[in-house]
Amino acid sequence: MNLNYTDQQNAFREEVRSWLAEHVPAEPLKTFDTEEGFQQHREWEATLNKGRWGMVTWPEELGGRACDLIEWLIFEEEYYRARAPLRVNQNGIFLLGPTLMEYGTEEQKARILPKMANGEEVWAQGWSEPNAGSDMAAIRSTARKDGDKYIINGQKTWSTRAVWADWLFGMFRTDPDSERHRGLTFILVPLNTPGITVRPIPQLDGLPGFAEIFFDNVEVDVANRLGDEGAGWSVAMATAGFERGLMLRSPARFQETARRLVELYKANQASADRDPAVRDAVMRAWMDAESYCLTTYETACRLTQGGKIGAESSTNKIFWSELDQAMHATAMSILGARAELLPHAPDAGDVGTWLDGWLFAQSGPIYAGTNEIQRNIIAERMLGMPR
Amino acid sequence: MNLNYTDQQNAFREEVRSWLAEHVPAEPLKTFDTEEGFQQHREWEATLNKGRWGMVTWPEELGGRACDLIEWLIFEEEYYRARAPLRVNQNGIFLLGPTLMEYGTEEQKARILPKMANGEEVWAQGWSEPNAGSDMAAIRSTARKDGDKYIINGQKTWSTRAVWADWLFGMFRTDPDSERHRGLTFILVPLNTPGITVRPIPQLDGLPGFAEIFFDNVEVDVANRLGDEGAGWSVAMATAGFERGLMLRSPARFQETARRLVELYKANQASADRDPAVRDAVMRAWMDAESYCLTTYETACRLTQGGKIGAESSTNKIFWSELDQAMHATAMSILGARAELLPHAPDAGDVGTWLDGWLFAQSGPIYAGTNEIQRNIIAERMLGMPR
Amino acid sequence: MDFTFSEDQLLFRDSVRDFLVNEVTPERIRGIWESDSGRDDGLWQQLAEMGLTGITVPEAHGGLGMDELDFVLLAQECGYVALPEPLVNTALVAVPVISQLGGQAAAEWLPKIAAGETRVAVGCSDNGLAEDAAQAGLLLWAEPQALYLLTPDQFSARFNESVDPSRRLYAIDIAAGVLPAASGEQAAALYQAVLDRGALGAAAQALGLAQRMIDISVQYTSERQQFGKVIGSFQAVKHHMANVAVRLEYAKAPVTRAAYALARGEAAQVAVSHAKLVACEAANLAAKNSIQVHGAMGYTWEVDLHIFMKKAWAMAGTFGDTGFHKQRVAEHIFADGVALGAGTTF
Amino acid sequence: MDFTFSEDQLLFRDSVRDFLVNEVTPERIRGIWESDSGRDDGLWQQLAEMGLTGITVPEAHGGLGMDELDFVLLAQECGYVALPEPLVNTALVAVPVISQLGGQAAAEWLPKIAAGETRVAVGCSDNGLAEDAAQAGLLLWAEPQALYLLTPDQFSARFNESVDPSRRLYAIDIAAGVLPAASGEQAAALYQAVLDRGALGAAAQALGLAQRMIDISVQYTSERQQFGKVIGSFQAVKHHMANVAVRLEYAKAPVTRAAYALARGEAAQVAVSHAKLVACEAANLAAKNSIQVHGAMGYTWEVDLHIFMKKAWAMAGTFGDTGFHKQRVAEHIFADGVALGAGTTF
Repeated sequence: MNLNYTDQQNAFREEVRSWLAEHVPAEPLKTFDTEEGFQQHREWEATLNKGRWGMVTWPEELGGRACDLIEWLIFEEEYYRARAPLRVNQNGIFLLGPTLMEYGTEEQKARILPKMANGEEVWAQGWSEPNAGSDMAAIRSTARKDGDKYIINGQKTWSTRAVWADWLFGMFRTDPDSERHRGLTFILVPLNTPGITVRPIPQLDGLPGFAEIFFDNVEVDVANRLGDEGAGWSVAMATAGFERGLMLRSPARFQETARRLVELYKANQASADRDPAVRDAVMRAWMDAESYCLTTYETACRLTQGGKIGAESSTNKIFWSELDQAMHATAMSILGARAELLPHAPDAGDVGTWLDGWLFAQSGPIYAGTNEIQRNIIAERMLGMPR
Repeated sequence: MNLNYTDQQNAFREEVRSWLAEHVPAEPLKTFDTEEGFQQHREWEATLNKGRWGMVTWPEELGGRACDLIEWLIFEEEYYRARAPLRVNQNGIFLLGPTLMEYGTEEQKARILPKMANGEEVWAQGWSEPNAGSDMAAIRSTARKDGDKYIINGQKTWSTRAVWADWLFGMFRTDPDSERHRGLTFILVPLNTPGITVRPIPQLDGLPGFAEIFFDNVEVDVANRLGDEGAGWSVAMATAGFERGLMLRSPARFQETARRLVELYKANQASADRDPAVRDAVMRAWMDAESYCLTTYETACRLTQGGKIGAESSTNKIFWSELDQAMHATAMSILGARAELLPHAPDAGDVGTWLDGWLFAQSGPIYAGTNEIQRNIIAERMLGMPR
Repeated sequence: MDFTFSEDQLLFRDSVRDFLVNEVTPERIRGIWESDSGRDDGLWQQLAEMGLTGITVPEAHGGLGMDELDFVLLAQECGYVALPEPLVNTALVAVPVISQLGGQAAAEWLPKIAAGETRVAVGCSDNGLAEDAAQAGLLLWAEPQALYLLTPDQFSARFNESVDPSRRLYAIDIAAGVLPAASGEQAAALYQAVLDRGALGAAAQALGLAQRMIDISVQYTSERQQFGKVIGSFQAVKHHMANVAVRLEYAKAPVTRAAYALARGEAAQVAVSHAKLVACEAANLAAKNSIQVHGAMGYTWEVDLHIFMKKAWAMAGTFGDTGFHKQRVAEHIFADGVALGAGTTF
Repeated sequence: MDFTFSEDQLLFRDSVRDFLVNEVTPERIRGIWESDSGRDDGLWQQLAEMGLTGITVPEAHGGLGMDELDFVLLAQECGYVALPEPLVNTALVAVPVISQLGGQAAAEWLPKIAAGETRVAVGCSDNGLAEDAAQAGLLLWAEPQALYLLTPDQFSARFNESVDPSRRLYAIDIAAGVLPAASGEQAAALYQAVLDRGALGAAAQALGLAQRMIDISVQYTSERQQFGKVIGSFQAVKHHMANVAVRLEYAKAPVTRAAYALARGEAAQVAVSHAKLVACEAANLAAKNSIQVHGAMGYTWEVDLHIFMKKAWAMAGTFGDTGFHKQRVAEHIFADGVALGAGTTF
């Protein structure tokens, strides 16, 4: 065990830090749940890609730096420290990207990954359907094979980024007689294909973070299938594993929130201390963010040495999503009467973006498999309790 | 609405207070989980009964005072304020007593209630069986009718007070072919009957608060049946209703614990405040105890006016048992390194009886139907959620 | 000792509930959100016609002459429908405070309020901003040392957007030369009254909001299927709702008791703070658990949940935030010589 | 950056675990409880034969010369079996402190400890009482300004009963004229070392205790039937256990990190306090949820649960209670100019 960074790791950190200092926009971008903000974030992806900082864990030939997990953690730390923009293409980068590298053909990788990397093609995800939710096995949208085409019909919902995205990846039922998780196929769909209708769904902040997507005899080349026909479930499970796993929520994000929470508390200490629960919650926030960082490093080190991620990774999402909710609830409590004000309200004072964060934090325990489902998984697969 | 006591109620309070001031033993009695303490408590019951304070809600002809619920609450407040002894015969007073009055024959009432009132006969309960627990419908002990006798075989467990008690009430399967909650009969059993073996079960504090009871061809007069043969389930449900409901946990107990917690906090404030969660927990304790008192008075007033206790009474047990646990956990936290010391340890200092209370508080969320079962009941019967 | 509402009070509550549930539907609230004024004059007139705007106005001034205790059940119903109109602040804060001021102010304004001619708004410097200031014919603005009754020409208002689109919040600037209606000790007492009464109104609304979120969630989870089962049949979903029900059940009596103390002119500060803390906590738990059992659906404007959730969040901070009320409780229970424990509640 | 234990460390851990689980059974612990001394000399000899009593004793003094990081995994295993013998205090506190004292003390005592000839006990004035003082051949007693190494003739011990019958606690009176082994600044530093090391030991044991309570509860609920089903199949029961698993999973790395800091001589106070707080919280949650899923059975001496639960409760208060460690965390994170946030952990 050695908890010091190597010289090489320190040098890497310096390189990231100075590039970001030079390139991170001085003005925060608009949210990518608006059209203008979406465009700004797309441009930022191109900037990142030009500096080869878009996908640091990707192989060099794909524009990445072949970073290992520790370097990735360092990159993330610097990225959050620098308050660099959120990644509009996270569906592509963190979910589809790794899946493509495992299941895609060479042709698919060559065609898709570079445009994903430079922000030219932003990806939406098409998992959920009405009345399916977290239950992917209940998917009913169909893809009927007709020569070298699939004819897609049905509906997807809760598709993040889909309002302005270019492509969608999702699962469709190719065997009409199949049930549950059999007979599903993983297909990539250009969102400008005739027959597709995208309807925005306003989320808690009123902006269209999600969309419903309707498919009416949409024709897609068979070449856009990822993995074998009928093997969609196992491809998707790998993707969902990436989603729940290490790659989606780097500790840096929560450590920065904890740091800002400490600052908010100190700036409002006299009024905050009237409620003794606040100080305790701030301390817990820091400790839990620190625990999350330490545990993630431990896992990353184990993985880089060839270890496997086990069932205990299901604890990950519960831990960070509850931490995120608790931190933002504490901030709301500190802000008191001001907590309800939108950031741009003229008398909002020091409320910052805590309200946005609070709204967003509500989704943490829900998406990518509700925390209730995660708890079932922990009990059954990690602890071995009876089904 | 009028939240002032009547002159009559104030006078009643004064009467209780002065009698208790005169009669409550100066030295705390030993715990009734020891033989000596059991005897002391039995004598205290006799003293209470002599003053007609043993069963204040019972009719006057049975040695009570026909108090309504408000007077009962006042009595309890004074009883806890005076730190009078715990009631060793609470199984009889609060559970069997009301059930007898509803289901017993005149002969049964005349034979049983006076001796219950004066402490001559202390009652144990015989609900649970091995592998049944809270699931009374899984009872397997049998009572076979033979002339004017029942021949009882089987085993009961978690029988509170049974180690030194005189009688037991419980349910037995009189129809051997019956299943679940059909074919059960409520029978009263003298514990000195041949064929009965009582085996103490040490509880968390090491003392025998519970016992297992083995029945080997135990002969009991049919006259000891309460209610009809095969109707045990509905009789028991009424008893369990008393247990969960208003009568078992008067607010006074929790308000006194909250008061002692405030005192403990103030006496140790400097060290307690190093953990800001403590002060918050103390405040919550006081507020929740106050909420419990207010809500209980509201319910009591509604009931005395002929209202019915509804499904919302299932919230009662969760509320007080979690409050009790939280208050004692807070006390343990304030006591720090001293918290683990038994009260009689020579250097225990001001630890008082918090540890005993903490151990006892562990049972609150478990007994009389676990809090998980209560939550199911609330969801299904009070909120109408699907089974 | 009688801790029950009268039959009359309960019947009136039922009729107001019926009215509100029928008239103030989520659809109508969405319409109000999209309107320029953010208020619905027709609705205000309907409330006036039922006597609600003047419910606490003395009969001599054209009102029903009822008190805080009569109104507290109705305030819960206002919460249940997330009523955007400032009825609770009117009945619980503005009218009693103007009545206390008495004289010319009472004679002039109370009849207009009772008749629904004037919408009155309440602001309090502890809140920072005043709700409905630009939509009202009269603004009652309370500061620790000055109480103002302001007509629209006497102040300017700057709109501040709340997470709850039902809440129209304004920073106000009082025109030069406008004199307070009360100052000094009288104003200090009225400022406390505004805070306590506003807090009670927020607490009562929080109870209604919590109940509505339970009802919405129970209905949603009783219909919605997942993994081949109605999700309301999952124990985790049931327990989320049961936990809210427990906290809500024990928050009701404290709110009633606080209303009683205010109505009887008894010392009410600790009772109000206790009530607001437990009621807002119940409502916030209701919000948290309701969105969780709604799944992704709860995160959208598609379902009605957020109408109630956002108001619940706002109630926690208005008319004294958690810290303010906890401090008042602490000052009471940690004071030397205070009587706590069994038998000290009433 | 390598946050993993070596193969050797893990293999050693596995072999110690096998030994402890086989030898220190609940039955043996119940036997120890009923013995007069409350300790088991045979067991201490077995530990010595495995090299464990001397694991952190320098090789020159007959030990294995390993460090805190080598031992921290074993301390968790000691918690897993609720080992009554003072192995953790010996290896993590007594031996390193005596080594730091060096000279005659080290030369005299370390070989005896390594050989299992002398059982050493550790006391700290912050705890008030000293565990095992009457069962030990040597008592290390730490006060803020004085550190004592006491032989049985140099102090008297008064027994104080703990809720955990495995813990034999004593108030001690040092005989007149006994001189401290260190005083002044040296003693102050060693006092801090005793607290930090003792706290790390408590934290590591708490992890093991939490894991054991999970294991016991999973097994119990997988066998026990109610309402016609195995109770472990109820979602509420599963979620109780999952909640413990989550907190435990994230308490492990902080404990490792604290051990690393101590082993490397880095500033360890904040790391130790963080580790103790989260580990003891996980263990206390494990106790609470385990007794709940055991139902009435958990409330008795019949099942093994209480052996581990009671020790978990005791761990929370020993070597710095929650307030002590929270205060140290607060002093760190609320200090002016401290570097917090992303990239500040290592």
